[in-house]
Amino acid sequence: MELFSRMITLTLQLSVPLVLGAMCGTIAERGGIILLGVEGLMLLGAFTGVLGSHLSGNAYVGLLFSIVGGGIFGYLYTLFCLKLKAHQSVVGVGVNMFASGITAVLLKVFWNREGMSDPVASIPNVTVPVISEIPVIGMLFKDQSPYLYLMILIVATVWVVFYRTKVGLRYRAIGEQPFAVQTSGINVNKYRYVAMVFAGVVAGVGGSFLSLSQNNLFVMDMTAGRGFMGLAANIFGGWNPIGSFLAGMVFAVAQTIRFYASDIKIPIQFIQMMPYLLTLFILLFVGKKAKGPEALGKLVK
Amino acid sequence: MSETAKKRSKLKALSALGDFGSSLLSVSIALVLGAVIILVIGEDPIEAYTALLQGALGNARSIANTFSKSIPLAFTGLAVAMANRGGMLNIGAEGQLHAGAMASVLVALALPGLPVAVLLPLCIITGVAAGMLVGFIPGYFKAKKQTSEVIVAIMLNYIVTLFMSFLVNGPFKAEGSVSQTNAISEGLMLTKLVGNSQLTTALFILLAVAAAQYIFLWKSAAGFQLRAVGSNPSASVSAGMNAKKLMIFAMALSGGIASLAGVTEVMGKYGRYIEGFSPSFGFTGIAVAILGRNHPGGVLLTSLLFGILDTGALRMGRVTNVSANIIVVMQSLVILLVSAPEIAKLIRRRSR
Amino acid sequence: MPIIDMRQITKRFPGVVANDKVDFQVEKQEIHCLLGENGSGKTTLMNVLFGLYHPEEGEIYVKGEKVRISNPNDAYKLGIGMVHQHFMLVNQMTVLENIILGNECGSFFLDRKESEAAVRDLITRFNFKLDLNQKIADLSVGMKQRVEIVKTLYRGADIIILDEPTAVLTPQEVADLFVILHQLRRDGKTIIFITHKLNETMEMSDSVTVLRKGVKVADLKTRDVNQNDLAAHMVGRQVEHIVSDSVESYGEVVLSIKDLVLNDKTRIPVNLSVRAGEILGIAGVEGNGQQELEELIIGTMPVRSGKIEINGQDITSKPVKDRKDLGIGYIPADRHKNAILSNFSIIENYLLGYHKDKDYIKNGFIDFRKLESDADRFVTEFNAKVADIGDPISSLSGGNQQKIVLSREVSHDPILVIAAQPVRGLDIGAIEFIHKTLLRLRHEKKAILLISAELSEVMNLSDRIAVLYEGQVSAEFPRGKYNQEQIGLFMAGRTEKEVEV
Amino acid sequence: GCGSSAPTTPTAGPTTPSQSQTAAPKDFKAGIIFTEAGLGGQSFNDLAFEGVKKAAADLGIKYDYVEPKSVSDEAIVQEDMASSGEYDIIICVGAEQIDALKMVAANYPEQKFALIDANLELPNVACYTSKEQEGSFMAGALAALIKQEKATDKVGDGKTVGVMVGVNNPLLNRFVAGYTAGAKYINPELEVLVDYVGGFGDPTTAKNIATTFNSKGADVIFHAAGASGMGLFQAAQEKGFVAIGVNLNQNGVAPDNIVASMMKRVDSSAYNAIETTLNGEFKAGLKVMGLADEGVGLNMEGSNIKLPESVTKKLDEIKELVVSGKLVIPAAIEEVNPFLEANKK
Ligand SMILES: Nc1ncnc2c1ncn2[C@@H]1O[C@H](COP(=O)(O)OP(=O)(O)OP(=O)(O)O)[C@@H](O)[C@H]1O
Ligand SMILES: Nc1ncnc2c1ncn2[C@@H]1O[C@H](COP(=O)(O)OP(=O)(O)OP(=O)(O)O)[C@@H](O)[C@H]1O
Ligand SMILES: [Mg+2]
Ligand SMILES: [Mg+2]
Repeated sequence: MELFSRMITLTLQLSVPLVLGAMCGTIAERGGIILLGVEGLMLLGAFTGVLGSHLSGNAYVGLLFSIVGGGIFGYLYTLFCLKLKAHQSVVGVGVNMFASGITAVLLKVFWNREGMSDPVASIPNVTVPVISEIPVIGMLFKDQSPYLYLMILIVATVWVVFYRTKVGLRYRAIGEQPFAVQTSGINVNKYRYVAMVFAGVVAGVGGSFLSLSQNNLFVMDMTAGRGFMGLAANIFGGWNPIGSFLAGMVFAVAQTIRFYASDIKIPIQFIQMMPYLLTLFILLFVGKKAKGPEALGKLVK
Repeated sequence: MSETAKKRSKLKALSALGDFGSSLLSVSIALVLGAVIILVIGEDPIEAYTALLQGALGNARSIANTFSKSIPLAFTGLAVAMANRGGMLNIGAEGQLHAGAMASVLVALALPGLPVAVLLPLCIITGVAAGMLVGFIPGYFKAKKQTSEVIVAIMLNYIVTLFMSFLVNGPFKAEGSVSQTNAISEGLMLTKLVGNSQLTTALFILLAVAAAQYIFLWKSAAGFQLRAVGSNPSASVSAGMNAKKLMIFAMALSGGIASLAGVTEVMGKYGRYIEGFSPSFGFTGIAVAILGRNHPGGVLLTSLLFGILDTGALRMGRVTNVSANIIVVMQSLVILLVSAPEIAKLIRRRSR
Repeated sequence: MPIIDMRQITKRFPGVVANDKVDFQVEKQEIHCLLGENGSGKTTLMNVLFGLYHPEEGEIYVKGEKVRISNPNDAYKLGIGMVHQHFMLVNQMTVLENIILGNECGSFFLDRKESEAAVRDLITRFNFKLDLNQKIADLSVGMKQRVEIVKTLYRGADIIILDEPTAVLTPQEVADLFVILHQLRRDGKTIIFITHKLNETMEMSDSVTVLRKGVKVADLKTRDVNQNDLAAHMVGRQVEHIVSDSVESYGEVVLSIKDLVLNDKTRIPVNLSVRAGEILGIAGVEGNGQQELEELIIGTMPVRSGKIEINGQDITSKPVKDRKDLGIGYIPADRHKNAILSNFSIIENYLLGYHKDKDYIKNGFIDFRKLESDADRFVTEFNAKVADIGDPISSLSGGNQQKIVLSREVSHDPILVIAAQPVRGLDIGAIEFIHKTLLRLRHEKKAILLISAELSEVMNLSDRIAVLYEGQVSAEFPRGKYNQEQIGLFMAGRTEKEVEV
Repeated sequence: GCGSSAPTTPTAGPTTPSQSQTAAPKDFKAGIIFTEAGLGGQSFNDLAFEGVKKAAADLGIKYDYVEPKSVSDEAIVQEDMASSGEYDIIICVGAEQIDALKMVAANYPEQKFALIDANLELPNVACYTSKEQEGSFMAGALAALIKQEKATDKVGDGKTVGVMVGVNNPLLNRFVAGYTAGAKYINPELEVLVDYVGGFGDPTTAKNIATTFNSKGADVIFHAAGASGMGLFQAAQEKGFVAIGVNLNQNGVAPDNIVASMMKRVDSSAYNAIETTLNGEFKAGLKVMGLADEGVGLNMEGSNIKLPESVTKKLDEIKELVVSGKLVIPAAIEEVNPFLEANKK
């Protein structure tokens, strides 16, 4: 039971960056923008978060920085995709590379250090008093990162906005048939910009979870592929907020198993492979249609 | 008839030239932005760029090295372009090139007795076969299960590199503290073209593959089918093509070409498989392919540009305090700006 | 005072003057046809009115006031709505969602109930039969068009522009549409109707404006003219009316379909055969198995039950290419989706379907010399307006694209030609040409399966007619046995017995 | 500043006669080529760089450095530096440079090279390697002793300790082998958990490994995972267990939880290479930096965990055994069990 509860806790922690990465992809791609740059956006978020915490001495200001920074980078990303009509997949590759390089350069500028920042104030885990004592569900409220709740809030918000609001309806339509939406008199690009700013914010939060909640510093390339996994989770989840959430959870469970399986006497590489193998097997046996939004990558005037 | 054909090719050449011009403009902007960053960190951009050019093109050896550095990127670029033409995004070139590299080295190590004339082609063929196998999988999933080839390939990248890590730290580990296989015999390695440089006959393999790819895509029946399926699968099926087979074929072919990036690196430069020898050739290949307009000629040019930046960066890093990371930033700016054709237009409009 | 008054509109595209000083007036509460051949500038003019294009010259007055329409929103504010030639609908969403898109009820949250009530109000008022919760992807073309019309009404349009609305409709659907349009006019709406079909213009319009090559050539009251006048204005010459002559002898059976199931639900078997030198017309409202028939014969859909033979050879489980190699020429109903590689050159499009033939492929490589000379010849023979056969086929108008497809499919000496909706969306000239070609092929003793939703086309060209209804043949008869009304009844599912009584 | 303050403190190796540098020629220039992994994350590249920087400060020499992007770049840079003739010494870091250096050093017999962390027998190459296993053995012994002696209330009764390294490679497995051997040498019943982070820049995974280890009962955990190790320290602070740092004195990062750091004095190797060349005492051949030479070893300075004398005394005894050669520490995981068999008490 004790072990089980620890595994749950670990799974929840592992899920945060994956789910947020996936949500970032879902938000962008449902509006028709191909987002291979989740990894880079998250890394930039991780950096701006630490920078904010460093400059202010307050970790929550750091979080705010990652939110604002994420939004700005999301905007710039869209500027390339829409205004400058860059090939969207290439923008992704470029942004990932840019993020990796620029954060390293700035480490030198702000901390005069190579490869990692100084430790900064971080956001502590929380335990909700009474509720955490309840058996089973209590685990969800015991020693958890506040980001977990932020993540759930984001998933819920995206779902509500997508499926319960006017802008959500329009936005989903944009991803399928932007010309139809445009002839309804809606400024398609404006919606895309706004959505991408939010996608950037979500990526930023996902990044600062790594640097401010899980850790208390920035390390070069510290996202370590989580953005790509998030992107995969988004596709796996069918470009849908709930699907992305569940897919992120599945990946997180696979990773949890990886941590607990490390004493099994098989070469570590095979254990590290497990999350990826598991995903492949699920795809093979469950089968998942690769049908994304119809207008993915399509621009309007 | 031949008159119109001539006119046609002239027009094509002109528009290609225009494309090239805009790309150059974008590269210049990236360099200007890079110069600003260099200034900000308190270095002299002119000195830095001089070093960059000298390092990349200063003498025969550096030119040779520049070519040699562009070769793996050209291979992955060609690979991604091949898949793109077939309507597939091959994000798995990284895994494919690792598989190819390992396979060729293992064959070389397993059959040391064979004469080079037999063994070398055998190594290359095995490497290509391994790459094709890894490329085949996402193609197969896509054709049979309609799973996104992107997600399968991302997973495969991790799986393949981890598996190679297992091989190189387990059964095929060499003595010493580096994760690498034993060295293959020196005679087996690709011949150097310019002394003391890293340029080998891999260049000829590349040129042959690029030419073959061009001829295949635009002159052969199979290439036509591949492009047709990539551009309009349902029309292709109605015309009697086997779209699924062609999708798998495109990915396998792409994997085979990507593997050559790995094969020529290990057979040409290292003489063994070294863990982590590829600095993301596979991912950069996506940019190379698209910036090269999925055309072999464009891919070769783009990869050469990347080769210049990569090689020049080494000297720039040495003689100035411009760190490797700033070079990464500059390269990413080149990718971003070259991918955005509108930038050139915007600037021309402004300057008018 | 005209409700719409466009004066001296000029709109240029690189190399073309799409509208050249066009004057265009529409009176309130009339149905006004905008007539013209392909490329004559009809869509361009209406896009100007709807705010999608901005003219280089000219003024627009709406309800007497000079206006500037810079985007569709402006147009809607003036009460102008437009149904585009290519539907602007989101396939993955429901009818309701598509209608309200951009004008939803609710402040921030979507008030589905209220939106639904508003739309329901509208559709009952105009008597539209629409299931609001169906997905667009599951609707027939006619239904989709209805959704488009409701969309404009929902936005408060009282001037509704329809761009070639009948091009893709079945006769029944066309009739239904006309009922709706008349009803709308009665309700005070003004309708602008773009078409190049003369009979429709005659049947339902009050006045007509004719464009030719970007210039307005006539403003007419419908009651004062006849079809021939209109055709002459439109094309600038008199137009032939093509009707098949009768043939005494047919050859052997070329295509034979035995107990083939088209509809997996009803599972009623279909038997058909086409002889050499014969045109078998398949009439019927679209969606009654035409698509399946087409695909089952060509092989892009697997046969579940039944048998298909060509010249006595069983092809039921042969792959597409093997079937085509037996000599099938195939003109699919959806040419963009199934017959064309749009960003490929015209030359390369001639290779599509012949990508393994010895004529063009030598040792696995394309014989461009042969291909280009054939392409050149076909383009000339079929009178396609092509600047350079190396240009992408997408640079051609639809009519010329169809000529390329047709020439490709019939020039390799096929024994059977399947022509599905071969003239859909084309103008008079092109239709003339394609119909003549089909008749020529018949004289050359080809077997022809003509699938068309255009009843007049089937009646004019076919030697025998089979009517499809819900995946089965509701009647099969020689040409001339029944008149248009009777065939209409078969299309609605009546049997021959019922109709003869 | 914690980890960062450390690099400024290391006194360059024991071989520093500080008088000889007064007449340093102004134009003495060193070139340093790092591994493809580059700077950052307190790796041996960073350590070597510290040595060079210190030499520049102490001896007034100039230096250029290059971070190659791939292994094949290393050969290009070596060749480029050697052919320029500008450098009095070219320092190559990492065993992955051996293949390239074999060629380049042979082609430029006049050029002096230093190779750090690997051995190459050429007349113009001075090589420096470290016995990481010896230092790690001390770390393992320390872990076992802390538990045995209950040296701090941060450890419990369990019989588990842990070690994580960046990736699974022969070099890092020396740390694993040494640590495991050290812990079991003291207490054969201890279970040593081992895991590989999968990279040197992923503190998050390292932290998850640490908490997982801790949930399995491990309460002294050692790392050799570069910047990933920061995740271990974070976990140690949150969960309240004991960690051991690596390479340089990391104790200041979390003084309440880091009991010691296993020092690896690559900096003094680099310093030594420059200094000897400057003094005209360049000597080709291999210098192995083990416990005996203070090339590796434990550093407890700056930790708030005060070890009882019982522990420190025992550590000194063990160190003596290793230095004297009585204990030969295994450098590979396969050799650990034979070692333990042979040294059963
Ligand atoms: N966006 C555009 N860019 C360039 N040329 C255009 C564009 N749209 C139309 N044209 C040109 O303008 C002319 C008029 O085209 P338009 O689409 O208005 O004709 P139409 O009468 O609607 O024809 P159709 O019956 O084919 O719909 C044509 O010659 C066409 O080539
Ligand atoms: N964006 C564009 N740029 C250039 N030319 C265009 C553009 N859009 C349409 N055209 C031209 O407009 C003409 C008509 O195009 P459209 O798509 O309306 O044809 P269509 O209605 O399908 O053809 P048809 O009426 O002949 O059946 C074509 O000649 C095409 O070249
Ligand atoms: Mg048209
Ligand atoms: Mg039109």
